[in-house]
Amino acid sequence: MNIVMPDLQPLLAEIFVLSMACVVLILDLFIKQRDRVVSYALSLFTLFGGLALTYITATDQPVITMFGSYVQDPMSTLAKSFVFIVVIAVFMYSRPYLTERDLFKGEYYVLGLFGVLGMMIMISAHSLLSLYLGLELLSLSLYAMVAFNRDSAVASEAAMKYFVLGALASGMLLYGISMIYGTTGSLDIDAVAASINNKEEFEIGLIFGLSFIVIGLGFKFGAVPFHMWIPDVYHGAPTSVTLYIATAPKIAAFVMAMRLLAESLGGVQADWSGMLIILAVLSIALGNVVAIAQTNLKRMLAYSTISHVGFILLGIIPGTAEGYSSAMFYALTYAVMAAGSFGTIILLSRKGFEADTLDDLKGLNQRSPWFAFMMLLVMFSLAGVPPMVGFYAKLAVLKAVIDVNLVWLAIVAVVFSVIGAFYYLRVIKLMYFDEPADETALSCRTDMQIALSINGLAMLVLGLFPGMLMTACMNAITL
Amino acid sequence: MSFEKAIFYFFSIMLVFAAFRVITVRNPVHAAFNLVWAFFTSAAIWMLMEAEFLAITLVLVYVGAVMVLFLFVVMMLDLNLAPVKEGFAQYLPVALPIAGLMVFEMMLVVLDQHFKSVAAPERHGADYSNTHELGRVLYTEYVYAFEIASVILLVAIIAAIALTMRKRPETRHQNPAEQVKVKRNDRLKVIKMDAES
Amino acid sequence: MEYIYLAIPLAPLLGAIIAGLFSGAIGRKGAHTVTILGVATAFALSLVCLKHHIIDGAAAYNDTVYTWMVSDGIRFEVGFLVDKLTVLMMNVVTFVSLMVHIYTIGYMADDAHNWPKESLAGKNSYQRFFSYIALFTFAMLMLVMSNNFLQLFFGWEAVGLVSYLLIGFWSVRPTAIFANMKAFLVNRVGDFGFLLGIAAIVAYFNSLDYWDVFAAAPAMSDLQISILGDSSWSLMTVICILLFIGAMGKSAQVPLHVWLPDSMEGPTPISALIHAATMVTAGIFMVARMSPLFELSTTALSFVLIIGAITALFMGFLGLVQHDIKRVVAYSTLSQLGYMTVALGASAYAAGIFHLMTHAFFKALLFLGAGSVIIAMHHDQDMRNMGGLRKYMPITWLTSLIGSLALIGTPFFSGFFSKDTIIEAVKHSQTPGAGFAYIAVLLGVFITALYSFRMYFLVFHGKPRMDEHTREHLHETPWVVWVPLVLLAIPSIFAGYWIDPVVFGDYFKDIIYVAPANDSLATLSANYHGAVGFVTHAFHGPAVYLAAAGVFAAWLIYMKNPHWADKAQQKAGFIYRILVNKYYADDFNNAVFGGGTRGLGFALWQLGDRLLIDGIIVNGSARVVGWWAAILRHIQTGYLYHYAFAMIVGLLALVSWTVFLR
Amino acid sequence: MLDLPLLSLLIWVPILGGIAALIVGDREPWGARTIALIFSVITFLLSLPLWGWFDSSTAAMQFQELQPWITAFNINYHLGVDGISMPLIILTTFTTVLVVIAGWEVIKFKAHQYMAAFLIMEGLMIGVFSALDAILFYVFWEGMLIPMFLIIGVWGGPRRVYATIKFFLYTFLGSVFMLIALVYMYLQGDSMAILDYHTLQLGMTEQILIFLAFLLAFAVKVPMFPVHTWLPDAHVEAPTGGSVILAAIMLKIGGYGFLRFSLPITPDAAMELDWLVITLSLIAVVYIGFVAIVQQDMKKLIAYSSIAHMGFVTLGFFLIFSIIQNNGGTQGAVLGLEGGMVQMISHGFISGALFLCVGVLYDRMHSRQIADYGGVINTMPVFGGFMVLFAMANSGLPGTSGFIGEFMVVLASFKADFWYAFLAATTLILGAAYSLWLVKRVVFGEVANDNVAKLQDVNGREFFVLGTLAVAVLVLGLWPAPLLDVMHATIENLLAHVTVSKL
Amino acid sequence: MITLAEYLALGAVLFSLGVAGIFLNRKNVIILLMAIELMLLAVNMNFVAFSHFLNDLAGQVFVFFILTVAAAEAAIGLAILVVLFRNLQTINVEDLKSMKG
Repeated sequence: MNIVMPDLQPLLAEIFVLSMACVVLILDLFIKQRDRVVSYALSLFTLFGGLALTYITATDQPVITMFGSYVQDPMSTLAKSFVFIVVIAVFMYSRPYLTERDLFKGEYYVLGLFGVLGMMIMISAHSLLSLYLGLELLSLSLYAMVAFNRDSAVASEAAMKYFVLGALASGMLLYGISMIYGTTGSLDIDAVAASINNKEEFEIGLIFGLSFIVIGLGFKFGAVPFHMWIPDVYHGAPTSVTLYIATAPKIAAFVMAMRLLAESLGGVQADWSGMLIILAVLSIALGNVVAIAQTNLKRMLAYSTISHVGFILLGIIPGTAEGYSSAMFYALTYAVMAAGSFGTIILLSRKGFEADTLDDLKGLNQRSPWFAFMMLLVMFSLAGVPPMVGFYAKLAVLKAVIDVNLVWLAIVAVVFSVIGAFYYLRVIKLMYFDEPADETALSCRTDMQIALSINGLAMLVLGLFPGMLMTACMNAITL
Repeated sequence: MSFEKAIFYFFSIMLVFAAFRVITVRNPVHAAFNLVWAFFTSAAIWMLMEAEFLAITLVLVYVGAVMVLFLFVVMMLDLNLAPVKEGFAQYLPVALPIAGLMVFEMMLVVLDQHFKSVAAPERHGADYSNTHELGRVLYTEYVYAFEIASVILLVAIIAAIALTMRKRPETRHQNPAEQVKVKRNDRLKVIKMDAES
Repeated sequence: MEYIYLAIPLAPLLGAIIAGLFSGAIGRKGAHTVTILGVATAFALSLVCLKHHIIDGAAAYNDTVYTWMVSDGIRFEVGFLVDKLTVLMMNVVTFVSLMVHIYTIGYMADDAHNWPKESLAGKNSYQRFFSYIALFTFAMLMLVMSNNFLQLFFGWEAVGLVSYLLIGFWSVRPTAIFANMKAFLVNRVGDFGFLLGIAAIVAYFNSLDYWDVFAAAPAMSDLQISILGDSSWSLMTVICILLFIGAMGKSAQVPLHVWLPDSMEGPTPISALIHAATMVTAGIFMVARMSPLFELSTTALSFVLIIGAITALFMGFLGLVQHDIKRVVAYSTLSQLGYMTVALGASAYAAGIFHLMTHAFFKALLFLGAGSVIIAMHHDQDMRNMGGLRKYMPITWLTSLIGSLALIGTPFFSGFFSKDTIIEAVKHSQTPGAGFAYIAVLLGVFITALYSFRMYFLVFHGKPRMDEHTREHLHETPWVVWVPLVLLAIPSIFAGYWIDPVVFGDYFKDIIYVAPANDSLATLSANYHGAVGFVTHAFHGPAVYLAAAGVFAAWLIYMKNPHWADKAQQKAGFIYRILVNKYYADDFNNAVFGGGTRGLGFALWQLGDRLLIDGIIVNGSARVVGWWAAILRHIQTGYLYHYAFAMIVGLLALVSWTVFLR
Repeated sequence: MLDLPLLSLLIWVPILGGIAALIVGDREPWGARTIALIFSVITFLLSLPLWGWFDSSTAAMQFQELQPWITAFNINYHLGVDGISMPLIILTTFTTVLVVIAGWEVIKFKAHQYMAAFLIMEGLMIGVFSALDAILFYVFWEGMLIPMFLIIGVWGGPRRVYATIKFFLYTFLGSVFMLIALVYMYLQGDSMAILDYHTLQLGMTEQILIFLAFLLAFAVKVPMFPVHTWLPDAHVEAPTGGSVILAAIMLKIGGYGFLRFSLPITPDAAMELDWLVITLSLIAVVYIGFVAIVQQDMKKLIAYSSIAHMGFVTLGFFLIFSIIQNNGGTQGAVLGLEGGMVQMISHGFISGALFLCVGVLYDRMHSRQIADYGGVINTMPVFGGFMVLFAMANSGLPGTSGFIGEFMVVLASFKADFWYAFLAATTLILGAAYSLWLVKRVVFGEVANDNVAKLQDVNGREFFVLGTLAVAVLVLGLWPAPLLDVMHATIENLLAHVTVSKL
Repeated sequence: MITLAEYLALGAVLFSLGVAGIFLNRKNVIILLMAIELMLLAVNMNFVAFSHFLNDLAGQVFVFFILTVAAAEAAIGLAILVVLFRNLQTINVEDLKSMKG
């Protein structure tokens, strides 16, 4: 048989990131600590380059290459570009944090870049195999990054928990995949979908596998009851890593869900939407309620993540194009919000002071009105108060849910989001209504200040003009 | 009961038993050895399914590399190897029903009529080489996955190094460059002070 | 003519505004000048109207000044209805008010010492006072000249407002500011009914204009409305009783009379104004004005009649036991108002209005006289410290005597004609309750005479009981004070002879409507032959003799042998206590309404708002959530195997869901 | 009229002003204030043409602006006013000017943020009144909470945190249900335009549910009886300006919502459930009246009286159906609706004025306890005069604006049912009782203590603010016709719409 | 003839054992890692079986990659384990409880 060389053009971005990651890796060995900034700059360059390439190679028609294991479609383009943007912000925020703690090493960025690569692969996976491999690439990088601060006990504990549970989850995912493979006879997403659509009745094995896959997704998202890792990992990991875990991977997870549930297993939507409803309700309820009891800011945000995951799932449940696009909108905007919130923590922290308890926010408005305002925007956005973008995300999701006559679900969601509003308000209360605990001036670099300001204002700007992004998400869903 | 079936059940029982030991023995070293045993048996079972290459790989990669790594770590972190499984019993009442229910449900599914009725394919001819077949697709159809796998291994290496390699502060070594660069003022300092009066 | 009508209320208003807002600039002289000018203008123009309507017999004027608003097809307007009734009221009001204004110059001359030195409120009190009374006049004029219910209500409330301000004028006196709040609230109770009455009218007539309503009323006369379940009421009865409740508030009928005596807390000119000319007469006037409605409901009429009778009699008793000179007069006002109300109830509206007029004159006279005495006594109002003032202040003495005589209804005095007409009217009235009312008013005559002359003797005769210092300074009051007395004395004597046209003539033709059935005045006028004849005829009735007896008894008890009075007190200690405590009405109100309201409010606040809604529902739910949070967080034990276990449970849940439930 | 986007200007000018004030910062104490004053005055002047060019002969929306906003959901930036919203907008701009002046040198701490908050607030509130797209409305409606949350929380009293969070969550909880209702209707009619909702056909159950959702949202804002407890707390803790805006305008938004959403969108449900609203309103009038009497904190007292007065608004709005039932005709319904509207406007003036009065005292004595005062008139005669005037207006004295609304509503309610009128009219007594008792204890009497003796009378700034409001109260009270003429057409059209069943 | 079901049953048992190992084991993290290996083995069993019965190589390829990944995973897991041991001087699962709530 003769092999045709596959069309590599769509993969340009991936190839670029991979090679640049290796470049950074090698270069980093030869540069001294004081000009470590070079590898930082290079990694940023990589990300910008990747972003550019993603757009250059973008096509509005799905392009499948690499023998059907790689696809490039509007969704992948949008998701990837957001991954890039978010990770750029993440790297910028991380820099001062790392430098202050002598963690400013190349590995962080190299692993970060590999993680990005893993996400890219997940995002444009067109076969269960590449999906799995991308997932693992991402997860392995994350495990390593969590344990990255080698001298921190909590970090290593968090890493261990993350690793074990992650492995467990991926084992389940694999079992599910194997079942799917066994019942549909293929790993290619289109083929799977086709064979499911040809079945007149689904053998139990398929649904059985489906439930395992849902678990794998639930873990990646952090949906109750597969959320246990989130608080501990967010809490234990260095804030810069938490920042990374909390943001971009959510986008990847969403796309993974799309590829698995919507594209491959769309035929059995009735079944997985039932499962997701359970997960979503539990997540929204538990996340919002338990967050109230938290005193550690990172843990609080972890629980808030769980509740937001619930909302993203809400968007997927209906199985309609509007639903998917709303969920995508939610995932993208949530990533930005999370970046902003954790960024502020980094902003407040300094050497020997993690600033991860709620009380560290006291009187921020008097120490730095501008960043207090940014945090305010982020918090209200997370709470879903207009005119912040978080509101439109919720709006879109609710609309999708109500559209399929799940009004009760919408009501549950909003009631708990009202309960959730409380702890966001508490943060604002600390920043604005309380006297500052310590008067130390905020020391941070301009690049970070600019990035954080842009990040905060994005809440408002996207909120005032959400139309563009929404349309983009609409177009991204090609079902 | 055919010969093949007998072999299958023989190995299956050994495999299950070994697996059970893995999670129940108190000593990690024993556990590791049981795991090795389990790998061997499953390799044998794979043979039955004409997955020769994978069977070999399983033995080579796992028994040869991974398990050795395990043992290495076990030895390195000289753990106190007498942790009696206290508490194990008291968790069983919870754990067993769960596990039992799980097994039961999975059985319910996999022993479904549909899976029973799948016809076994007829054997390939003697000229058929599983390795050859795999190799062909691996570098063509699955080259993308192959590349990714390589990256994953790379990440694993980086991670392992980044996490475990550490400069020991107490190891002292001389740096000739520094020694050459040394100036007088670095060594001695002339202080002016007015004489006693 | 419109402009004259318009000018009449506006003139005092202008005066009030100037005196009020620019008090500092124009000073005391300017203040009383502008206000008096204003009121004088109003009076002069009222006289013009009087001529225009009575001499020239012009037709009633009914027109809109401006449209307040239009909603739902109902026109809310400000407009004037000027007919003979209005004209009469206008003149009474402006005349008395003018007198009071002039008098006030003297009375308030040294008001400063009623205020603490540092109080800024006391600084322009003189100007402010004039501004208020002028405003009072304006409000009353708006009320009487109104041609629709909206404006009526406006005047109604405005009068209440100004009385509030005036009674509490000495705002540093706790009693005063208690009294004015009480007055306002009690009036509000009346207005509550009044407003409902108006609402009822609007609901069924869809108009606020008097004439529209009167025109449409007969058609509605037998309309029944159901208020409480199936019990159905005649619409007219409901409307009239509701309206009359308003009248009870303003005209201080039992049980809403409690505010009036306390209103004595204000400076005396106010008392004169309130009692004689402006406030209390509003109710009487209103009922008379609404005669076309009241005539349609006998129930309402007898209600009015009985309330009036009770007031007339029982308020009179209270006059007997008062020592404060002003309060005696106050209670006499109450009982006289009772007479007027009785007249209304007996459908003798004309008589009621007529008594209103005469009463306005002699009651103003009495009050100002009392005020004059009070000035002389250096603002000591206790009659027990007076006596023998006759020789010190002759004019005051004489005028007061005239006033008293008029009040008790001595023949040929104004009071006689009006009051005797009422008594006669009641006698002939067929309205249910007329019998009781007749007894009441007859007794009332005796009581009136008794307390009036008790006061007269205690103040002006007998040996002086005041201390030396006061005695030396006793002298007749300045001319600004006594001139009004004289001017008021004149009509107090002669106004009565106007009975001819007003009561028995066709003065109120097509203004006051009386159903033939209960037209008691008609029967009177049948055997009416001129004023003198009326007098002679009166001597066949008991009233005159009762009055005489009253005077004699007063002389006997309080002049001849004063110790009888004390003996009487001990003898009838129980009754005395009841009377002194004013039938315990105030205590009852304070305890039940005052205390009840505060208690209820407090209970609702603490139990309803604080405990139930806030405590249990709002904060309670918050607490519940917090509690759940505290519980649920323990799911996160920190143990890896528990985390794994949770995942497995989740897995099993989903798998079981697929395996069994599907 | 020349063609310029008046409403957009009204919304965005103050918001820009707020941003400007933020930028200026508080280095210069007068900088932010001056900017705030200038912008608020400009906004007020801009709002006058709204009245001037308003065509009161039509019920149609005027000054409309329509721009596509979120095309994905065909949500539009759609503005417009009619006879209901226009007066409220002018009330907003008017009040804001006064608030800015009132806060002039009183606010020392972060004055620029204070002013900015109020300007942004103003813009958002105008947005609420002029939005014709449901989501746009909702955005403004919720957005309002943010500045108010900060105003109470940052410049508030000792228990400000409890009060402001309570305020926020109460309102938030109320409005999310409205959001669901809005989305639901959008999915029915595939349009977010409020005017399309009006004509949207809905079944009875749908209507009931939607109505309840709206009721929750608006009842909290108004506030109506069971969900009113946030108001006293918020008022007591809020700074003077905050209380003024809260009482004068924010409460009106609830009433406005009833007219704009509940009645026209779910007429049948409204007819079905009017008893509920009426009962709650009457409870508000009577129950709250009693509660107000016993308050020891001036602001609390005024807050409760606000609730009672807003009870008249809701009562007036929902009399329609029982009037139709009892009289057959709609004669009187308009009276109720317009009465409610007038009540809203006048309550805006009066309650605002009263809160400003309390503010004047608070700035001097830093106490809101009635017990700490007494005989204020002896040291502050001018202030005393104002206080008495506004108290009288609060107790619905004819000639002041407070009278009209109550009068009209009572007239209308008698048409509906004698007992409605009876209970409503009790406000005559209760209102007088709490207002006058307050005045008696604070203004009149002998000088209570040395602090009172030291009081200075109102300065020019305060005199201007209170004087302006006094004029407004009296003018509206003596000649309400212009206000009513503006709303006639709209109200009648609304009534005609409501009386037609959607089933 | 051995049916697919039997292979799958074997895999299921293995999988259950692996899972049970993870939450049963209270003592030793290393055993956790081994349990994970067991799970993967079970999955591989499934894949091989399916690919055999479907007569499709994809399954075996997947197994190939799973083995690779599992190796990498083991490496990283052990690395983390080492770090953990250095910090806590223990790899007792019960001692990993500094973060909770």
